[in-house]
Amino acid sequence: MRTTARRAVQAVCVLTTASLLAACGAGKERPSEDGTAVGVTDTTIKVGAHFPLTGPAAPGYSEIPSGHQAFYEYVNDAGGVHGRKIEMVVKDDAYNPTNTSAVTNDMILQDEIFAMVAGLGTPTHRAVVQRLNDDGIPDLFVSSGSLQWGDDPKKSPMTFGWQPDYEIEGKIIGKYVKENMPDAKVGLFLQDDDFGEDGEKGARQFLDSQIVDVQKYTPGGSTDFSPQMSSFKSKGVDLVLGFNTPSYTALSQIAAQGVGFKSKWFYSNVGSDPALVGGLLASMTKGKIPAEQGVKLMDGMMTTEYIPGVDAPEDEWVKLWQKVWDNYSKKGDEKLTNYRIYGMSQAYTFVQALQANGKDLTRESIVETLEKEGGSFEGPGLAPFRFSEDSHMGISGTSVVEIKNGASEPLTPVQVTDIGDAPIEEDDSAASDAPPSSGIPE
Amino acid sequence: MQQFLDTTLGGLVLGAVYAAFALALCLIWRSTRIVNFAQAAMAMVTTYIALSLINADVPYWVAFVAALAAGFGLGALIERVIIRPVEGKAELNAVILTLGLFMVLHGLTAITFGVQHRGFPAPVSTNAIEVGDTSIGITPFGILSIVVVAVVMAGLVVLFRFTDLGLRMRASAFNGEVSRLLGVRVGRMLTLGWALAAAVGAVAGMLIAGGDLVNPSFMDPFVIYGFIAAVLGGLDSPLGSVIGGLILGLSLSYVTGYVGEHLAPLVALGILMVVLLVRPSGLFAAAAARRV
Amino acid sequence: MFAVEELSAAYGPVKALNGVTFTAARGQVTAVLGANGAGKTTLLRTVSGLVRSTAGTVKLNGKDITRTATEKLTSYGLSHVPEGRGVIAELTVTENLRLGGLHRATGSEPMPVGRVFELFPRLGERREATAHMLSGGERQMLVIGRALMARPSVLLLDEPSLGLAPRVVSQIFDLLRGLVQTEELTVVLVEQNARSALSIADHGVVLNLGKVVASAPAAELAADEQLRHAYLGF
Amino acid sequence: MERLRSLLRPVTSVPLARHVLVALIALVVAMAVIGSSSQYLQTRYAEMAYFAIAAGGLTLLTGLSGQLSLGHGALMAVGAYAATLVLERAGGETLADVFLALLTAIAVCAVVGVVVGVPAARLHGPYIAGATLTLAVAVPRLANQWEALGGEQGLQVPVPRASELPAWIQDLIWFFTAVEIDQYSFLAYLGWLLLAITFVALANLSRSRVGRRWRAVRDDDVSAELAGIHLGRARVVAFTVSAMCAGLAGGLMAMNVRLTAPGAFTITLSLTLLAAVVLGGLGSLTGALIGAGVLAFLPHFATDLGESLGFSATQAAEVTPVVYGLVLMLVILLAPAGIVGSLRPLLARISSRTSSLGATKEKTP
Repeated sequence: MRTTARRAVQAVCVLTTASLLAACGAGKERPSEDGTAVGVTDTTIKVGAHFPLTGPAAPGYSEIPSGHQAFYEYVNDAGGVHGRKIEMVVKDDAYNPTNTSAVTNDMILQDEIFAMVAGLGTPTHRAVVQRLNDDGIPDLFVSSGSLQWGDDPKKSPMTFGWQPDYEIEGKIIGKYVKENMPDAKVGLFLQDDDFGEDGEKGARQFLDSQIVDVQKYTPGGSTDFSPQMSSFKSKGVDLVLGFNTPSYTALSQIAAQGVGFKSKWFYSNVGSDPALVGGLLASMTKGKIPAEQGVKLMDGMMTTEYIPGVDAPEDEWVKLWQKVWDNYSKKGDEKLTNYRIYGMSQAYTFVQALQANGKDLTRESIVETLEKEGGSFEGPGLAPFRFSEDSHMGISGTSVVEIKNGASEPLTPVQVTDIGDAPIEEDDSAASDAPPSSGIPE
Repeated sequence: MQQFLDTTLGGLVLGAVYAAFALALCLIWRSTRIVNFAQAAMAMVTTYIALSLINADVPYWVAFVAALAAGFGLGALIERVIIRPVEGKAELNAVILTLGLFMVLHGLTAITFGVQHRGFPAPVSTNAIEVGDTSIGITPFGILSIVVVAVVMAGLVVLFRFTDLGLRMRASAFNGEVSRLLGVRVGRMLTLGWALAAAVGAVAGMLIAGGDLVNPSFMDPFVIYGFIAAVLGGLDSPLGSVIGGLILGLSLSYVTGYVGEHLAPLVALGILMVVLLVRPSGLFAAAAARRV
Repeated sequence: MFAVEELSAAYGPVKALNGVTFTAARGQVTAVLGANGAGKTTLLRTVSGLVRSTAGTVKLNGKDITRTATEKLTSYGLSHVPEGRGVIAELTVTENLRLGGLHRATGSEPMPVGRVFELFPRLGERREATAHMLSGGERQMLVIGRALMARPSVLLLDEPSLGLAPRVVSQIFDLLRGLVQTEELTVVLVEQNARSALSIADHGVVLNLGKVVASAPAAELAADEQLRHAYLGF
Repeated sequence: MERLRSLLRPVTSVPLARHVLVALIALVVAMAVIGSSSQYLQTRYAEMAYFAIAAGGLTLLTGLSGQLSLGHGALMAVGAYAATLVLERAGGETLADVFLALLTAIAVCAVVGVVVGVPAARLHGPYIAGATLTLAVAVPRLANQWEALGGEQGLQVPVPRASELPAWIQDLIWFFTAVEIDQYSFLAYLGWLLLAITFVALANLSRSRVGRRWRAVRDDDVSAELAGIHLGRARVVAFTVSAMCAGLAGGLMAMNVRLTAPGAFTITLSLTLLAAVVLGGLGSLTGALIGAGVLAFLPHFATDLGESLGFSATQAAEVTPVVYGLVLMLVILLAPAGIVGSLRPLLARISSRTSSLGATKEKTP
């Protein structure tokens, strides 16, 4: 009996202690119920997102939330949206889908967010889409170009894309290559998940016969891509299309040089930021080259562009971002980068949606607003959103550019299309949208 | 054919680095009969120290020497403070202790230096060498890596075979009590063994980091690959460690190049199990069979 | 001269040495005898600091060396030769000998390895062999030779006859006797094989249960039949 | 009190009955705590339950049979994938699907446990550590080999819907807790129920002849062998039982995380499991439970602590592994018996003092 009692007492003690400890850890009050939905009060809106603040995808991408936060501060200081200030919770998932699932759980149950805004990554966000939709939580402007965010609104009614999806990017790149480099032997360098798969799908619409080799990598796996580059080299590849994240652009370049593989390179927009990749390259090569010189290592690479970036300081949008960044960047964050611009551009769209929604904000209403009005939002995007009841796909087009001295020089005008066999058409109409003078969407 | 050659050369460079790492494990095993599962984390710390210096515009080779010195000091410190109490105790204790050390060093580095991926420069070019107009799949940095490992290996051979200090260290490792009776300061020798091993590990870290991105996890694969290379050669034999490293490097390079990178750890596991179950004393150990 | 006074040591609660006192004169062999477990090996280990003494003193040429760190003793001229298995099996014969010469008595001349090979020609023949390949007798020669490399004035020998054939034992004892004379050594010889030990010893000390029960010239002990039967087993 | 004791004697004198009694009491308390917790805490309790099951298996292996496994993360992966594949095909929304999935996970892991356990039984110390560590790295990468396993981005796990549960369960839970069951509380209840069953089974096993054999092997394998214990067999059985626990834990983890991907089964997972059992005390099931509680709740405290020390969020997240590592080192250096082992003499003293009035047994020296 003594052992029995003692063991029972032990077990009970453990449990009680655990629950007590847990109770003090999670002892946050539920938000007041004044608002119309979870995460919304009369004066606040709480949103959240998962980003890779650490891990292999962190270079570049970890800067995106600071863009969001700067723009929300800017809006909040101007009185917020319908009297509500926007608060953003940012959680690190290290680009590991399992972590994404865990931190999303925390954001839903512990932080009680109203909506997920700009959660980043194809493999990562894929892990939580079902969950967010099951629980009826708006999942807006996913920071990824995978098709699954918007191609089936019936399956994922709460989820909306934002940037051009990888399929249309692949299509536009494919068409450009087919028309301008018809003899190129193309190698695909793909992230081994839906990201790479969607890009490949688009590119193959035009380049199926030109693709001679496909090599993949696992984010978080080996960082030595010599074997992949050797394979390209032995297959005689002279143009590589990369659907990969920025650090892998740098690593593939280093590996190519290491095995003496020479080629033209065409990286998807998400992996091509010259400042970031140039900086990484500079730090990895012989001796220490200043980052500015590292940017030169990117010269001649091709990529796509769908929002104006830091290389166009005279653009009205970039001027706005610069102004916001100058006033609202946190200490320690240095200069404005393309990733911060990306974040601010997304934040702009979110504020636009909140404005259009009006004062009565619910999880259903924001979705309805986007479906009804999102297609006509004017913003920094060079092409319009495709939001409607039948599609939750984001920006509908991009231009093809070549990188020179860290800046992009357009090779084509903005080309607009949609997934599937929709035709590719030139359409510059959205490229001339200008921000309102207040900088805050009306 | 070209690809085979490139893969082979890549495997040799990789193998040289595994060899250096296995050598470090072997040194510690010889002196204290402990497998140091924290070796990779220790090398990672010293590499970060070097990176901080390089980013402060210290010349590469000065930073290289600093990493070595830091490794030496770290190894000595760890042996004195943490390992000494478990020397000669149940072997499970030392295993758990070094695993704990691995986690602590990992986390502390992440807190101190941040978890971002950062570029690490190489002292010489990382571009393939060109002969005529074909390029071969080896870079000056790769050649340097092989040379450095060979020099370290030769240095250790000279130390152990031909110097009194080396003789003292070997004697302490093999029979502490008798060595003490002969006047050898055994404790100091064991500390020196760890220090040397950590310095060799630091060299390996520098070679792995060069021309690559580093983050606090960049050495993690070496926890297992270094161990496998060392076991392959028989944990006791420095020469065996080097050959074990080369074999493992080549095998993994072929697997990655022709089958898929994701299978590399599985193949490594297969190699390890075959060696442990079929030839437990390693492929090259002359010593009598040992218990695994 | 080497002297032990009232030396005591214990393993936990078990007293292994209980106030042992004796002296070993220069140029003589002093045999320490007794049955298994009498405390002979403990005596040597306590002198060397491998076992911590609880009381008493050890003096070497008048200098108190009680509780000196084991590593320092060779520099004072005291060499402890462990049992024959005390070769470092992984090192070669030459390496074992070199190791012995690294930490010599302070102020002494280094001894060339060749000198040991002169004393033990058998070792010279096997100089490059790894020690674990040696026979028992060769190992015993090696540990004695290795101890001599340190130029000791006092040599503590632990059971040199253990596990050796009688012929080899007498060979080694003869050598030892010769060394005492040529090198002016003080030898403390711990032996279970009392008959052989007394045959070369000048003086004998008999231990039982950690205490000295007799201390007398070797010839006297060998003649004391009662003592022999009670403690020495012959 | 005396009457109660005599009333209970038939129960308490049989180990199995005693274990069941303890488990029932603990389970009732657990249910009450879970029922009155927020959804967020319920997910933490569910996490604690599956960590405890895995740690229980590991502590049995390491503490009782003296074998170390750093590969339990890999075994959890096997269990998680097995359960996920079953749930995917079965629909995964009913209770029957859930149990089918978990049983499959256990069965598959039993097979894997034998396959791994046979060679592992021949290794010791650093060798088994290195080999199982390699296993922990290698196995999750298999997901990249077969498309059915979903590659790096993993497989989504269908989660049982609370509304699909049999009505009697819904009523039972409502009756006890006055709260409607939802999927969060369901997973927490399920986890604790299975935890209780697992621990009763493990406690019984360790008290049985099998358990005594394991201890004999751990303490002195040579004399155990001389005493006629088949060394290899005893070790393989221990490894298999332990693997089955890991499989069950993996299956539960899949349902809780709702995603099964290789990124979940890192070296760190295996090492934190080790930290849990070392912290609690090798061989102690209570210790495993405490260790699992630490695993489930510490990260949040440690992160908060780190942030209050002025670290950034990403730095603060690293405080947890530092704590685990320190725990491993300090326990080995200062208190090799772990928490429970170190407190045991203290507990024994207290209980012998309090019960000395009525106790008839002599005190143990």
